[in-house]
Amino acid sequence: MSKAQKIQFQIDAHIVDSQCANDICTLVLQAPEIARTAVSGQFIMVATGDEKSHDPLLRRPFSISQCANGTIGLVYKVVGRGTKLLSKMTAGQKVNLVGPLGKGFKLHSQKKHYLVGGGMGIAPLPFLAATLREKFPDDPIAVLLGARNRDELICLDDFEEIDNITVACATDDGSVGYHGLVPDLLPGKINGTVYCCGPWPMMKAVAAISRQRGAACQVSLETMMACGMGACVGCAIQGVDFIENGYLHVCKDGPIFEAEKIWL
Amino acid sequence: MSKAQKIQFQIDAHIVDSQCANDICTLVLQAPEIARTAVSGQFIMVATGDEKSHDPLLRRPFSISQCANGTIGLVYKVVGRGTKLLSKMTAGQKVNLVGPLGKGFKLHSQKKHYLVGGGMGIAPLPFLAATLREKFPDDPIAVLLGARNRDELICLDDFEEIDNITVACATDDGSVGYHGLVPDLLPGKINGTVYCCGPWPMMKAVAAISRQRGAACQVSLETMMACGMGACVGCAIQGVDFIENGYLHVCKDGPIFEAEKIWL
Amino acid sequence: MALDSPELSVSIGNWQLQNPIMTASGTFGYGEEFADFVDLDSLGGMVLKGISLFPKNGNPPPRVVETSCGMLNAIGLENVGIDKFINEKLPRVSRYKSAIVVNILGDSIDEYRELAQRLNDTDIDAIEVNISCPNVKKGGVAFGTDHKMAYEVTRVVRQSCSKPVIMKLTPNVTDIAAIAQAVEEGGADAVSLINTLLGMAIDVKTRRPRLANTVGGLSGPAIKPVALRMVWQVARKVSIPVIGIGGITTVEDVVEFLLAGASAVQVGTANLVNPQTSGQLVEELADYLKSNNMASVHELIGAMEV
Amino acid sequence: MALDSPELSVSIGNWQLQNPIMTASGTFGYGEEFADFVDLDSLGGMVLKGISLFPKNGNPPPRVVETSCGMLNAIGLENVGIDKFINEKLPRVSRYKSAIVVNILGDSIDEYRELAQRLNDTDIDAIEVNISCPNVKKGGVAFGTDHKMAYEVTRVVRQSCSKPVIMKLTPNVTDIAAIAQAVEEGGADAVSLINTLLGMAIDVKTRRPRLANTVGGLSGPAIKPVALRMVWQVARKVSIPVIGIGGITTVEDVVEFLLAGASAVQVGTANLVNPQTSGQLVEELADYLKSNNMASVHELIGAMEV
Ligand SMILES: Cc1cc2nc3c(=O)[nH]c(=O)nc-3n(C[C@H](O)[C@H](O)[C@H](O)COP(=O)(O)OP(=O)(O)OC[C@H]3O[C@@H](n4cnc5c(N)ncnc54)[C@H](O)[C@@H]3O)c2cc1C
Ligand SMILES: Cc1cc2nc3c(=O)[nH]c(=O)nc-3n(C[C@H](O)[C@H](O)[C@H](O)COP(=O)(O)OP(=O)(O)OC[C@H]3O[C@@H](n4cnc5c(N)ncnc54)[C@H](O)[C@@H]3O)c2cc1C
Ligand SMILES: Cc1cc2nc3c(=O)[nH]c(=O)nc-3n(C[C@H](O)[C@H](O)[C@H](O)COP(=O)(O)O)c2cc1C
Ligand SMILES: Cc1cc2nc3c(=O)[nH]c(=O)nc-3n(C[C@H](O)[C@H](O)[C@H](O)COP(=O)(O)O)c2cc1C
Ligand code: FES
Ligand code: FES
Repeated sequence: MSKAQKIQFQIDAHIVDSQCANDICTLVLQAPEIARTAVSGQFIMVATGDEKSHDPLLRRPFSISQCANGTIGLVYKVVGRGTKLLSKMTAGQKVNLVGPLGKGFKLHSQKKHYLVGGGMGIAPLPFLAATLREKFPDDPIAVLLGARNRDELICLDDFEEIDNITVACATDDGSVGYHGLVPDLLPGKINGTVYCCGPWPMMKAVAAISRQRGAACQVSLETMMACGMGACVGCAIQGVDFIENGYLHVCKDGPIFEAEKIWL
Repeated sequence: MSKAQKIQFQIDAHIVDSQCANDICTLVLQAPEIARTAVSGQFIMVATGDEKSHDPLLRRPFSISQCANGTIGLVYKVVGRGTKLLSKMTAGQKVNLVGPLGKGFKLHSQKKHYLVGGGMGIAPLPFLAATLREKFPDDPIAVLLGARNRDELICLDDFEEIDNITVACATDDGSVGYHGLVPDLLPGKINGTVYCCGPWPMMKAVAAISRQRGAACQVSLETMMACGMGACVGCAIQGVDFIENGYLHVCKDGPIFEAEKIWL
Repeated sequence: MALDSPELSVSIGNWQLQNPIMTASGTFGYGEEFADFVDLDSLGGMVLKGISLFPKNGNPPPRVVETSCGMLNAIGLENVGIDKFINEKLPRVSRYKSAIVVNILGDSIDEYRELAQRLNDTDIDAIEVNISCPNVKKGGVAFGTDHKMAYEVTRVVRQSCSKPVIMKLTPNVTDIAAIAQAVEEGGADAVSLINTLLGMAIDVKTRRPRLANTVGGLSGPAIKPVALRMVWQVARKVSIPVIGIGGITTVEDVVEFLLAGASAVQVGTANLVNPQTSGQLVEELADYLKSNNMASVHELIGAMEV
Repeated sequence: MALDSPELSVSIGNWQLQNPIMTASGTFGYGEEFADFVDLDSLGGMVLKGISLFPKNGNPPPRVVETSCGMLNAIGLENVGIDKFINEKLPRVSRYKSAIVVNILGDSIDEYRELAQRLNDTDIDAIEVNISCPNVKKGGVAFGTDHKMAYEVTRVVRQSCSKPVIMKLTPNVTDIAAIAQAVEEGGADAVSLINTLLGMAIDVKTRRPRLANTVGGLSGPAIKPVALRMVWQVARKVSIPVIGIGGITTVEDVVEFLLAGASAVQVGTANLVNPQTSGQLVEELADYLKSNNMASVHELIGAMEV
């Protein structure tokens, strides 16, 4: 296979920007090779520790939240030692990346595109919105976001730059937008595809509502991952055809799946 | 044992200053408890990795090079991953220390004190010189330093502040002082005690010359250490009375030994 | 009341420990070394350096080397011998409230018998019998890897003393539960596991083993998964208490071992890295129980749900 | 000349490998997954995912968990089965210059026989027989921990095919050298070791094992000292080549295993962490030999000085 055909890379990426507030961080990385081949919904595996240390050993997976001009952007929450170490990195330092990985969203022109995100699951939606806008300049986009509170409602600014988009929010504490759960924001009639990323119960609810209302729904799943690239088959999940075809693998068959392949 | 009697401590020390040039670094740490009980020749064990990482697992031992006003100073060379990680730490960050550890130099007033250091073995000598000056204000001190070249001739400035002291240097490449080995700098007649720290062959030579010329000689030894505090007995070395009394332990019986206890 | 000061005490047969945090033999010296770092009245128990009938010099250096998340040691059981231990070392730690456990090792059944008899006349709280150390050529390995020999040592020690007898097992075997069952049958009051995994490291520059003894015992966080698995396997097979050892560093590690079925734990390599560890774990375990609304540490022991 | 391009090739019986760097089964997929990261013409060999007679779904998730300097896996040998493997997977990697080794596992002697016979008609370079995987309840463990069973599997596979036969050994035994001797006697061309150490981890919040299978196999840098010791012990006891496996990440790790007596090595978990590892190690090994003035990798094999 000639080098020109490569679509996945392991690279040392310079940090362009690294910001944290309330344990939610954004990281912008100079990664032209990855940015060139990435599509929305894909993720990268990030080495979070010192290169000479084997602890933590495994890379951590993060969705590509932004992708433009040779850079990719991540948004992540500090939840354990890998993300803690990453949050200490500063502009100018290098981070080793593997990506882009997995299968992204499947995109077709629609009457409307519904981007539904909850918590850190909002992360992949800015890249998706930007891609949709570019591919289908005239399709309206509705973004429906949910979070526990104002601080955890991430990426709001990222959608503002995009034309012909509406953004609605729901928070558990009512601090921003609707006081309640994000599935409630879905319209009675859904005129297009739903793309959903967030906590498992939220995705289940959104998938069920979409099916009820006759709309296609794509969901983004998470599992423990060792490699992120199809080598270890550690990331197994049961799809609806488990009995005939065995497990699906989130890093290779996903992380984006059609909801009906997972839940009926 | 009441807290007041404690002489050893495990503390988080603030970094006051951290500087590196040509892989030789100085680190000044705010460590009032340790500074209060430390004596020259003692060392501390430093946790070099991230507190949530178990790799590297063990602490690294470093001589106390300076000790004043509640701070202690280290001088170290980057030789592997522990020292590499330490060299990345910056002022304001914290480092976890255990110390002061081991037995320091034995000090008695002398006609003259000969402080002989080679390479990184120079590190403990500034604290020794300062202590000698304070304890025996009138005893002359001769410092004899050796290194491969100008860059590795460390701590030169530290001796300048001390009264009634002479400093002579030897370098392997002749870039500073005598072109040759530091034992050659020892006078034909040695009027006092020799304190020696450096590479094994150099210490052997200095100890042999001292014995020949009738002078007492103390040497500072290094071994692999797991704990540095007498718990693991990993730091064994053979002394001259090995057959009767078994191994000596560098972290507990040393690191400072009378040369004739080690070599006859 | 319960939630303010949760119950930490556990028992090994008739022997009551004030809490389940002990230190592991060979990593806590003769106890006193830690007086500046740990309140020596506060631990469940201190297991002291392994003691033999006669003093041992141990192996030549180098004796320790760091590995990934672990260390290898080939101390070779350097110790002062039982006489000097009883006369000089023991009196210095007996005054503390933490229970004193003495770890013994012999080259023959007779040596184990004699060690147990000698210690029976002291005021120590329990004897831990090391049949597992991989460092000495004679004895050590054989007793712990053969279930008949393990049974025999246990029986002899059991008959030679009235103190609680803890048999310390080696992980370097195909079926550790079978060895545990053998020592239970031999009359052990408890088993402790694991001792170190036999390992090696080579210095590529000199082409020589990094330990003068060539091989040594692997300890530290690296071995925790193996230790935890063995504790779980053994706890299901024996009805005497199990003391869990291997890579314990944090209170979560302690809880994992308790959930897997350990009634108490021993902290080893972590003492060498952070000398305050054992004392801190006692406090952190109490805090853990409180913040999880548990009245007693017994709510954790063996409580893993499969 | 020699110093410009040091000799890297090694042989396992009559089978010549272009260099001693192979990948370990289960960590390199079916090979192709790594095409963007490694020049698949450059390796000594690619050992592909373990294959059984019939497709296997493997264990339920979670299947992997990180530990200190290592990971536990309980994949449960998920694979496409021998038919689909031969028809679909094999053709896609046969075109590369790296040797192809197929790792097989059976629940019975008959299954091993049939797998070996089926593969004998393909153009693969060698068969690696997994008698060591700790994850499946039937077969797996028993064959590798009992030297008579290990001998029997070897003999049957040996008689069923003319390809080089590598027997892959489990470390979860008291005496791995005895098992190695048994498979040598059974006609193995080489032994590879070690497979994973059996381990466990518990989620203290849920009180459940972190792996759905409860126990799993520990791999990665954490186990390197154990692997290296076993390679050394086995290499001294058998006269067939030994392939070293366990925590290999850097070229120094490769050199350590060669010095301990391995004729080749397999890189496992490191592929998952840094997918470029295996290809880089081939280059770094050549550089290492050059910068140490060695004309051939054979100057390292078994060259540890004790
Ligand atoms: C495809 C994918 C995309 C993701 N995108 C994002 C994102 O854009 N932003 C974000 O904040 N988070 C994202 N995550 C989750 C993120 O990977 C975890 O939060 C991170 O790995 C935690 O690492 P840690 O060391 O800080 O936590 P740890 O201390 O290791 O564990 C904390 C929790 O994180 C989970 N976790 C740890 N390691 C992994 C792993 N290798 N794979 C999956 N889960 C793991 C565990 O379930 C654990 O409960 C994504 C996960 C996946 C699988
Ligand atoms: C009592 C004592 C005082 C010391 N004082 C100084 C000092 O003032 N300045 C200075 O530069 N160095 C000093 N050293 C040496 C210093 O400890 C090592 O250079 C350091 O531990 C190397 O760590 P590393 O991780 O960078 O190297 P590694 O990659 O771990 O190893 C590099 C080399 O350092 C040695 N080393 C590693 N760990 C230890 C250890 N725990 N104990 C002893 N040696 C080890 C090994 O022999 C190895 O060859 C002292 C050592 C001792 C024992
Ligand atoms: C330096 C050192 C010395 C040891 N000496 C002994 C000993 O004398 N007797 C014994 O039974 N175990 C000995 N051990 C084993 C420990 O008690 C413990 O079983 C093992 O290290 C695993 O626990 P850890 O991972 O917490 O260290 C020693 C371990 C180390 C690291
Ligand atoms: C995810 C995973 C899957 C594995 N699957 C297999 C397998 O199918 N067959 C086998 O013989 N070994 C299997 N192994 C064991 C490895 O081949 C190797 O022996 C072990 O991981 C030790 O090497 P390492 O530390 O370099 O990973 C697997 C290991 C891992 C981590
Ligand atoms: S994470 Fe390794 S195959 Fe998906
Ligand atoms: S280093 Fe542990 S006793 Fe000296």
